[in-house]
Amino acid sequence: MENISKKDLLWIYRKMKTSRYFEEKMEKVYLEGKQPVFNIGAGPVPGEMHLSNGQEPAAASMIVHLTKNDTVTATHRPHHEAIAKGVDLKKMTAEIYGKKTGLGKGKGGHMHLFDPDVKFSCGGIVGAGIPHAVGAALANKKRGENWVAVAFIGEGAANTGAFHESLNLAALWNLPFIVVIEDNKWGISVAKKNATSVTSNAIRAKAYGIKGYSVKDNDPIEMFKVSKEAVERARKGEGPSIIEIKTYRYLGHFQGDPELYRNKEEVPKLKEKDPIERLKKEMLKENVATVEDFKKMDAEIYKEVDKAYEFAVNSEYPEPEDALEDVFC
Amino acid sequence: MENISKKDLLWIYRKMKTSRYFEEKMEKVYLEGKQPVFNIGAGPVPGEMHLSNGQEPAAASMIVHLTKNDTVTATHRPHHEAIAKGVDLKKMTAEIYGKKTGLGKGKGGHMHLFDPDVKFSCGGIVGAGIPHAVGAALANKKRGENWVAVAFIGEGAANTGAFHESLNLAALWNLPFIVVIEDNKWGISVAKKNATSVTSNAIRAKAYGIKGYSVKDNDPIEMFKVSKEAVERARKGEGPSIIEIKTYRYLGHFQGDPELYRNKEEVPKLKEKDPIERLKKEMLKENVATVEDFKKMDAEIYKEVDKAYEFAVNSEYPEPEDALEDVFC
Amino acid sequence: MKTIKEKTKKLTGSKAMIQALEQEMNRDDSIFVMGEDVGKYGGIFGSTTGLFDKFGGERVMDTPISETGFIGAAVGAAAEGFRPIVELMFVDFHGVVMDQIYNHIAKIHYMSGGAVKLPIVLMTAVGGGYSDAAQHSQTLYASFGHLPGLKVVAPTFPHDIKGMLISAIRDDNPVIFMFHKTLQGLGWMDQIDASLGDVPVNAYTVPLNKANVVRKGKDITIVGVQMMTVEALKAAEELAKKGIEAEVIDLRSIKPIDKETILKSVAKTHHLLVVDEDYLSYGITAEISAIVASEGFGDLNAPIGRLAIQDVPIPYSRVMEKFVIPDSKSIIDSVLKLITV
Amino acid sequence: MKTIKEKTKKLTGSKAMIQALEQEMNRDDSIFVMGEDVGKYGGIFGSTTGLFDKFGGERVMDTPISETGFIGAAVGAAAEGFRPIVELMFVDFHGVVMDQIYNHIAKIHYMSGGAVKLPIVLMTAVGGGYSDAAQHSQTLYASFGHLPGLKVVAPTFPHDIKGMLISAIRDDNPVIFMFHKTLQGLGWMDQIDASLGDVPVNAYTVPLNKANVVRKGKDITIVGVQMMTVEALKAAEELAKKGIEAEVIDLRSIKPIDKETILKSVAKTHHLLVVDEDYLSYGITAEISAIVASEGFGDLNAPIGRLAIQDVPIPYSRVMEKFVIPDSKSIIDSVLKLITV
Ligand SMILES: Cc1ncc(C[n+]2csc(CCOP(=O)(O)OP(=O)(O)O)c2C)c(N)n1
Ligand SMILES: Cc1ncc(C[n+]2csc(CCOP(=O)(O)OP(=O)(O)O)c2C)c(N)n1
Ligand SMILES: [Mg+2]
Ligand SMILES: [Mg+2]
Repeated sequence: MENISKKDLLWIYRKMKTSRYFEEKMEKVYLEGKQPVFNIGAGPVPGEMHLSNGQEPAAASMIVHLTKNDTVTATHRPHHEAIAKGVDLKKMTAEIYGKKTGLGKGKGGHMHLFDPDVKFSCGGIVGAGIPHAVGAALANKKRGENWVAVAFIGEGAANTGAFHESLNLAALWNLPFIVVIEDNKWGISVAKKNATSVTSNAIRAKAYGIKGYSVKDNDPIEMFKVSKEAVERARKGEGPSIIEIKTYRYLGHFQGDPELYRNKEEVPKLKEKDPIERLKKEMLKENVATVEDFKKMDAEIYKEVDKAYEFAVNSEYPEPEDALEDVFC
Repeated sequence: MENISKKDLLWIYRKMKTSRYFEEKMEKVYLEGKQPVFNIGAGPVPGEMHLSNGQEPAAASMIVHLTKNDTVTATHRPHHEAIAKGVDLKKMTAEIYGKKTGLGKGKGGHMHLFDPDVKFSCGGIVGAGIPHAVGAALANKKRGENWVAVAFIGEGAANTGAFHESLNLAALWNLPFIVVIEDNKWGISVAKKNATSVTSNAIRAKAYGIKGYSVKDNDPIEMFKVSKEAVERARKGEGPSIIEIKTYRYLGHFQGDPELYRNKEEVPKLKEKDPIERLKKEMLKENVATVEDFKKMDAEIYKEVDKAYEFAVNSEYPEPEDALEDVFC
Repeated sequence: MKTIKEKTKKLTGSKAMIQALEQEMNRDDSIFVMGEDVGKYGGIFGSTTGLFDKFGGERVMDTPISETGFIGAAVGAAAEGFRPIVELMFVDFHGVVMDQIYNHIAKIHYMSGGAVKLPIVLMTAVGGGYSDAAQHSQTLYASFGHLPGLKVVAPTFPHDIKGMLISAIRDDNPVIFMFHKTLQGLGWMDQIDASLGDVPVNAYTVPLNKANVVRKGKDITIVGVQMMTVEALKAAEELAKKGIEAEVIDLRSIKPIDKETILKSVAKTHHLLVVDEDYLSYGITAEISAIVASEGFGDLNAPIGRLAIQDVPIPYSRVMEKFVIPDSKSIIDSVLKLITV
Repeated sequence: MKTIKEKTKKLTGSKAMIQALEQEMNRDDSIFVMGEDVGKYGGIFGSTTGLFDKFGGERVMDTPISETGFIGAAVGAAAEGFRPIVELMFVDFHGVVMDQIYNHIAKIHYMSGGAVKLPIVLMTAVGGGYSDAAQHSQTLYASFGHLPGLKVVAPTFPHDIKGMLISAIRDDNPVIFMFHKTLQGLGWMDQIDASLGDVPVNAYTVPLNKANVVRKGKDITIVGVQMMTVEALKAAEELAKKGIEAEVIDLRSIKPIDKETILKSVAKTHHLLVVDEDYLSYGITAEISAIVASEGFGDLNAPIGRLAIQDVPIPYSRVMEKFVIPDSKSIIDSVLKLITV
């Protein structure tokens, strides 16, 4: 922790905690209207819901190095990155509620959050966001800016053709591009070892002549360091990187996932090493922040998130006919 | 050359020479009806024509290790492999002439040669044959046979998503699968260095935890040795391999290619090291065969190929309405 | 189809699928299933539940997220004599593997002059209505129906789901088997009556190229498929109260289309409405309208009605999604417009 | 379109494309071109010849054979304010990149509620007729036309090629720009008159949503696009000798379809034949038939005629390929059948 500023640590904690609280709340809200019988299409938040509880370090400890000008593309599990990237939380929540005031006027939903103001996007097709980030990196290079583009993906996405084509392009053109692989061990029910022919995706960097990093045990500090190096290298024109972080998926693939494929003990074990609690403990130990500071921060976070939900709940639904708009501009 | 039997050397020479002669003839025939003004759609052999002159070692020195039960998938540039694999030469030539007696009754053409009797297929979409070979390898494993499946591709195809997905699958399932990458330096007009982020595709084996081999300078002997090892390993269940061979493309990407993108000296320089001539010289030096033997062999080859062309020329065209058949069986 | 009375059991769409797969896999060792989460999970939309435990990982194979890889592999395995069944989890994902589907699986038989047979079944889940938004709610019937070399089916009721899946498996041609999520009768989605039905216990086949008149009527022909058939039937009940007797045809086969059944019906009703959960342009409403306008023109007494998704992506928010997907109400409105014409 | 007399020059389709690209690239620095062999080679079908020398490798970028990679990259670059023009060498290859095209390029504007604009032009070569067989001869007009969020154009004549390409480049929406190989006027393919035409020297636009009546007539409306327009015009000349005056409409825009022009013509001729170099089922003949059967029904005096590739892959051998692709002769036959009905 020596080399991390207090400011950065506090930022990382804040983002992780915001995401966590946002999602814990979402977990509850999502069940509204879906009880006693779960029906995916019912309630104020219908459709699939992929939460990222446990995976916060990947997002926060990378995005702390980014500015508004840097691009982030994310996946079907996008909230932790969206929050770290500074996506408008009210509009994001409203979008998830399908409201007119949402980022996409209710047209996108939780898997399709677009906030061009902070250069954030995500999508529901595994692997598809990688070339989008490559294109942003290409644009940055063309403009001669030192902005970078980061694609966040799951370890399952590293077996898609899009991954390979994108990495080759980024390396070939020496673009300011980074792919962060959140290795949560699972692609829905398929264990990484049943999907990926190598134990670490970091090694795949060799196939493109670029740098590969691996972060163990969901460690926000290690992730911070590795990301710092990768981002700095990208900004200096030293080319793309692959960063793999071994992370934890606390919840099912989506809400409602019966999770019959994994051992009941897996999650409780992971939770013992919760990265937010770990960081907090470290910060307390190193006197980066006091118990009081955390209380204050948490209160702020809860308030911010609660307000976003309030905004969403109180917003209007779109008119049915609005569906016909925005196909073309 | 020590470790190669006379029989194998003769076989390799024969297949390489057959392919060369077949294609030299095709080069001429293809121009019939296309002079004085070249028109791709005219003449007895219309459409695109991708010839492999110079690339014969890749095919012959690998396929010498295969039997009828082993599968080969090839590309838009398939003749050298088809001939080495033992595809019926008459039917193949007739197919290229668009005749009823062709492998595909004239429906496929030069890029779409299918001979299930010897488990050969090819196709016009770059990269698409790789998963087909993976599927054949999977079938072999399921049956418990020690048969292997080999996908031949160009170095350009190693940047397709299909390559990555297929290699990961083959490695994951430990299949008897080999991909041979014919690195002829060009994907149409795009030089390898402008398309591929690494100098050797053999290194990409690391991304799948499999073995990668690289054969220098279009060497049929080295290709023989490396292929032997890879095939034996595959048969023993020791998993897939990538074999890259640096090979030569004497002609344009397709016939009619103006080739403005490459240096005029490139091809004459390559031709000085012609692999067929080189092998012949070696074989003479090592007393594997005499000048007389070669003469006799060549005469046999010419005759066989000439007969195939004759067969093709003398065969009937399909009826127009035959176009409506064979959509479904 | 058998006419003797068979032993039947009430099954959901999902259970009908699983039964078809199980019976066929028992019958024929060369069948195996590949796909994402088809193993322990049993298929995200319940297409393979329990089969992994019964047949093991060799015959019910989970794959990486590599659709081009594993669906392309079906070609090689089929050419070697296997009968692979591959699942594309959502039809919406077809874009990452369409080349293998339409340039290879669909065309190799033809390009080889009949020499290569590819008995592949591609199962894929279609349909919206539960707020899964633009990349997870499509049917894309016509995207597949447009391309030569594929048989494309989309059964509605459990009886047809089982029978057509068995036909698909036994067919030596590639078949795209589309199952509608809402018609699977899954516990975690909308519960609708149509997703439960009598299914013969033994194996049987339902032809892959026949539409089915699911309600007789004399005033107008309504052609639908899957959920649109269900909605059309609902609409027909309402219309009957107004004295309009609609004949409802469950298309079942997207390619080839059973022209005869449709033309025969129109010859009787002289009115046609086609309803589709796919996009309007170049969709089912287009193809069926064209068939009738060219081959049954003289039988028509009124303009043909078309009801489909109005060329917009499927929106997430419930109010908007409900607005774009046709339902019994919009069907009734359309019929009334056509009939009063 | 301007009515004042402009300076024009006779150009081939290819030269018209190149001129459009060059003029627009001079005008707007944010435009760049990516694709396989678009650099030194100048595009396999002559879409970019000379541009690499003029603009350099930064603005005319050769790519690896990674369609998902580089066409997907267009999304990111466009979102950042560039106006990427990407070339998919043959439309037949769309299957390796369809996900990026239809799930992202086409839908992101919508899914973002209009917040993200993607001014991307995807240029792609279509068409057969020179024995390039099943994987290199398709047009696939409807495969793109079916999907929401894309403007899809397929101009025939050099004038429209230049004007519509400029419109496409200036449009803030994604546009699929299909150019027909035979209409490029390339030295190494069939030489046909239609591939050469008067083209204004200065930049100009032709709308992306308007069909064009290219021959007036009163007896039947023939709708075609690209080579089918050319063949329809030829057929019309022959038919005129028999006393039948065909009105020929060059569709130009696959999506959206210019209904008004078609309906107006049918209101006059009372007969309709649609001709398509794409597959029959769910193709242009289907969509236009449906439009007329639903919105111009009362104007029709006879069944609608459909002429297209009969749902078979394009065969290699010349005799068979000629048989499956409609031409002036089969158009005449079809017209005669409809008119004598
Ligand atoms: C191309 C494609 N194939 C399949 C899916 C279905 N799917 C959605 S998420 C997912 C698993 C993704 O695993 P991973 O990349 O590890 O991300 P995680 O869910 O673990 O965050 C799958 C298979 C999809 N959305 N897109
Ligand atoms: C998916 C796809 N993209 C592009 C093409 C067009 N194309 C045909 S061959 C070729 C170059 C292939 O290069 P390589 O793999 O090195 O093989 P080579 O031609 O050198 O034998 C290209 C781009 C294609 N057929 N398929
Ligand atoms: Mg994962
Ligand atoms: Mg090459």
